[in-house]
Amino acid sequence: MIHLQQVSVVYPNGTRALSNVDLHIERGEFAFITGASGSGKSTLLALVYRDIAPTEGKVIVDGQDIAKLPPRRVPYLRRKVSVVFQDFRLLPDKTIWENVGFALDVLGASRREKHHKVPLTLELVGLSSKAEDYPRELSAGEQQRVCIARSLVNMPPVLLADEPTGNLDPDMSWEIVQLLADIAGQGTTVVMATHDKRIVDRMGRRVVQLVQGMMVRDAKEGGRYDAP
Amino acid sequence: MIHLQQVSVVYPNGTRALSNVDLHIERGEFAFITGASGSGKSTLLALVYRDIAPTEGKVIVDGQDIAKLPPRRVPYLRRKVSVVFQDFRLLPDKTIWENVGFALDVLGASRREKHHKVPLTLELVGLSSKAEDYPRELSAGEQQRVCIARSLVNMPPVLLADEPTGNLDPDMSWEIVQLLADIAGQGTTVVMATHDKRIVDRMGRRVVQLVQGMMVRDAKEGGRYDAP
Amino acid sequence: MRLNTIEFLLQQSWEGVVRNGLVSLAAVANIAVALVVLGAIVLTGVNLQHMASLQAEAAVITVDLEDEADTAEIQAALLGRQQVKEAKFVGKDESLLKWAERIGLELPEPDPDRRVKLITELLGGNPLPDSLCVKPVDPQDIPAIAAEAKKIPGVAEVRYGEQVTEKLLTLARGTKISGLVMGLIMGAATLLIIGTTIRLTIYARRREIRIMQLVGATNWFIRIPFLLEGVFQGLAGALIAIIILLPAYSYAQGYIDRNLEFINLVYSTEVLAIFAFGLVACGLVFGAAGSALSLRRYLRVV
Amino acid sequence: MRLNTIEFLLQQSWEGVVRNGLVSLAAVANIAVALVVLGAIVLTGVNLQHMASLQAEAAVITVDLEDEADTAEIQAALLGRQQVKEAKFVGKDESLLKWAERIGLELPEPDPDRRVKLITELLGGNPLPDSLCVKPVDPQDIPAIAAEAKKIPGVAEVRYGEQVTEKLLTLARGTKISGLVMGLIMGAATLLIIGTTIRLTIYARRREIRIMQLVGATNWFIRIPFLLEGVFQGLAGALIAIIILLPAYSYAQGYIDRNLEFINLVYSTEVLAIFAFGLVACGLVFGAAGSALSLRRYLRVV
Ligand SMILES: Nc1ncnc2c1ncn2[C@@H]1O[C@H](COP(=O)(O)OP(=O)(O)OP(=O)(O)O)[C@@H](O)[C@H]1O
Ligand SMILES: Nc1ncnc2c1ncn2[C@@H]1O[C@H](COP(=O)(O)OP(=O)(O)OP(=O)(O)O)[C@@H](O)[C@H]1O
Ligand SMILES: [Mg+2]
Ligand SMILES: [Mg+2]
Repeated sequence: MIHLQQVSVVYPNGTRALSNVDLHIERGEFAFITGASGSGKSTLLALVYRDIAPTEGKVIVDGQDIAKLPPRRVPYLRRKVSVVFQDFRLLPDKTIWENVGFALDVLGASRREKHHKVPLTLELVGLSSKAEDYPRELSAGEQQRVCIARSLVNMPPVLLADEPTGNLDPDMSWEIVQLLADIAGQGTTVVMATHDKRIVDRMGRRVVQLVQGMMVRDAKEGGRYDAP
Repeated sequence: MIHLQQVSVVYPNGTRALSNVDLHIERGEFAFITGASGSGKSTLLALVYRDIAPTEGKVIVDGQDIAKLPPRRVPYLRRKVSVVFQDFRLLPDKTIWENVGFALDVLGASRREKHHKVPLTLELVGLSSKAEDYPRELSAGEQQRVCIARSLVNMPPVLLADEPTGNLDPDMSWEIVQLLADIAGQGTTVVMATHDKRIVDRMGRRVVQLVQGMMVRDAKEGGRYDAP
Repeated sequence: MRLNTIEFLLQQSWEGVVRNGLVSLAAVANIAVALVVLGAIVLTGVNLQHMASLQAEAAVITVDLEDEADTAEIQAALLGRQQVKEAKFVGKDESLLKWAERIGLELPEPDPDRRVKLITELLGGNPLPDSLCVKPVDPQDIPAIAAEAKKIPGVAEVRYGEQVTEKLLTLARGTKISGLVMGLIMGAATLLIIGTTIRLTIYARRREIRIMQLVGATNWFIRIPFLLEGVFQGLAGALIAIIILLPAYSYAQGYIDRNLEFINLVYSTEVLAIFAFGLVACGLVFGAAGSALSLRRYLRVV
Repeated sequence: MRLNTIEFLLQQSWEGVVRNGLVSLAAVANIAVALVVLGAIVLTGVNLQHMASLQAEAAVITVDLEDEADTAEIQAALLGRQQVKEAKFVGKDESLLKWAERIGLELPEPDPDRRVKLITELLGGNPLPDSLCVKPVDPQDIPAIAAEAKKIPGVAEVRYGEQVTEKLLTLARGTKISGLVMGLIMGAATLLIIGTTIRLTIYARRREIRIMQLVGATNWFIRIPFLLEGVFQGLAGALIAIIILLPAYSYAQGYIDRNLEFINLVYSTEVLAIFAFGLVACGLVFGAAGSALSLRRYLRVV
């Protein structure tokens, strides 16, 4: 589903964020990306939803080389690839309900479809009572869960989660990760960047580790946060 | 240093974020605030730097009842109370260097003082190489450390840290918490809201736990994340 | 586009106007002021032009004939030119009568023929020549016609109040040109102001636009609410401009009519309807074009 | 305030102008356009006023005397009124000569006295009366003086070209009033536009302002860069307006001087200097006031 071939990223200011990364993630797989702060996890995910283009190498998502994707095709890629952003990125002038619904609006979903799916998804992340509030009226952890709900609601083939539990307590974090694992079980490809050692160790799934933009480890099954 | 007496907070939209909280933190103390997502940790800290006023009760900081502080005195309170924000809040049009220096600018610090203190503090959080970059060019964890540097640079009597390690890897998190503990040892009062069970347990300091806005536990010494 | 999408976009635009009251106010005020100024310039220009042409239309060329000239031939020669609309013969006696009237000579004689006789006696003869009163098709051509007329044999002198006519023509031309220039400058300034204002509103909402892009909204999906918002604002600005200009103009027209009859303002329902329609059209174009141009720049980077 | 702080704030303001090029452009363009329009209105008003008063100044009242009237006494009576500046005696012969000249009566006689005699013979007597040519201190008083003069014994008739004089006075008054009204409206609109534009720039930077407040910056510390930015922008707008208006006016003045001598534009370095100074002052006030008003609203909540 996601194939990075010899990918390097150098930002305009000269920072080398990724170096020669080769990564292949199959449909329905669940993979963790770990690495210290600034090691390139968010950059790697940004390549997949085409927020940045690789300086070198190929990025192939769902069989398509997206480095060469013309700008007007990018929105259609992004409808297949949902993202839980590290900094949430909710629309401040829309309620929680509308924020989650927006992911359906861009698909041209009907009012009925929205009224069916949005409450269901809010229920999943435990925010039914906050549906009519605005993002600024929520705690950080609640905002993070809204972002998770938005990325789930349109049942995307690919789900990227960038530190989705950074503002959640351990119990809630575990629930959310279970949720993501469930979705992966239903055929969605899930890639999650995280610092949460406990979760990674407990899940025992594939772990890709980055150090200063280089892929230093790819533990396929029963992966642990620290190299053994 | 910080005294909350029977404090309740009800937000304009009717959400009851804190109920009858009584909390007393002495000068130079280091305390953790724990609790599930939405339990009122950020609200409690916001009372201390007067971002919100209590609906009921008294908030006394450095001997001053700040619920009655006139608006034009608020900036002077905030110079005594530095905050590491959960969402960083860096000035987007200023470089990292300028962002950290800004905490000194508001005090009317001299150019020389800034040129002495800013690099030193950036060194402390491991960001010397990013001094001339803008916030948008940094990873989330790097931005979080800039916010930590900004709160340290003016050596405040009170330091509030709201989930300061949410975007940091375990090693970096531990370093930062050590740093905060050092500062507490030098007489600064440090209050840190966190979800990081490992850090809380390893530090064994005072732990205040909130559940739905109520203070359910205040473990003075050798506190653990979960109630025993 | 699906019906759901259209419904959603319309709702978005309307919410944009309501939620961003401040921003909308700025844009609407800008457009209204610009259109008031533009409209005032147009009205002033139209009226000056109208007055100048009224005056110029009354302008004639007087061609004095020699005593033994062949009137019919000269008349034919003049009418042969395309620029000449009319060349009426005015006898010397008729001219004399008019002259006497103009200077206020009071004679107790009502019969024209006998009046002529009396004046002729009084002055010891009629000093005036026969003449042709020539009207041009376009007042602009007066000097050219006069120059040509002078060359025709049998023409003694050609007069046409050079001073006044030429001044009026210059004034009319000047008004047309400067009105056009002012109008163009103001139009450009309006577009600039509206463009920057809308760009500013987009700048103020840059984070939201980026978020929408990241969630998979196409540029058109993001653009349309802004465009419609611009159109709404343009419309509102135009309506305000009309509400200010039309009553003000009608008041000015009444005031001038009562106090300064020699000034003659254009005031027909038809003209004012066209004018109001023009304002609305300008507002729409300005609003839409301003948004469109600003959006282009801001949405280029996906 | 400490020197460090002042240095920092000045630097901030300048950076604000440079970094927010777009925002600044909008504000500067707004101010420039508003000042150009305002300036054009003021210039037009001043000139119309000037022309009207020039014309009105030439206005005189002709007081016709009865044959046996005591000229000196009537003259004294008129000059006794404060509104009267001059009352010159004009004999009936002088009037006759002027009349003959006006109607273009051609006489082969150069000597004035003998010309008078000839005309008198021609007309069978001089029908004109002796008269006084009265000049008012203020043309506005003409109707009042005329009414008073009529009551003096020995005065046969009072004439003052009611039509033209009153029209000119009305025009002058109308210009003054409508110029003032237009100026006020434009001034208010300008303040509104600048205010909303600056409010928009502050709105666009609301997060930054909030962050500064959270880090302990006083409201003045935050305000001053915005205020100075407004002042810079006002200054820039005024300079642009001057660069557009003065050459345009000078060109128009030259053009009109060459082509339409009967129009007389005000054109002295002194007046233009005052005008330019006024524009700069307006720009400064607009920029500073616009920022100040907008900041008040946005910084109220700490
Ligand atoms: N500005 C606001 N207006 C209304 N309700 C608010 C506002 N801010 C927070 N709340 C609500 O108050 C409660 C406490 O929020 P707070 O931000 O203090 O939680 P928290 O403990 O910091 O959570 P987290 O760990 O997710 O950051 C939550 O239910 C939240 O939805
Ligand atoms: N827009 C950008 N321009 C320039 N440099 C950037 C940009 N974004 C990130 N970087 C740099 O690239 C490197 C990798 O950043 P990235 O955001 O991918 O790290 P990360 O692994 O997500 O870190 P974190 O755990 O802190 O979120 C960092 O050194 C960062 O400073
Ligand atoms: Mg990251
Ligand atoms: Mg919080």
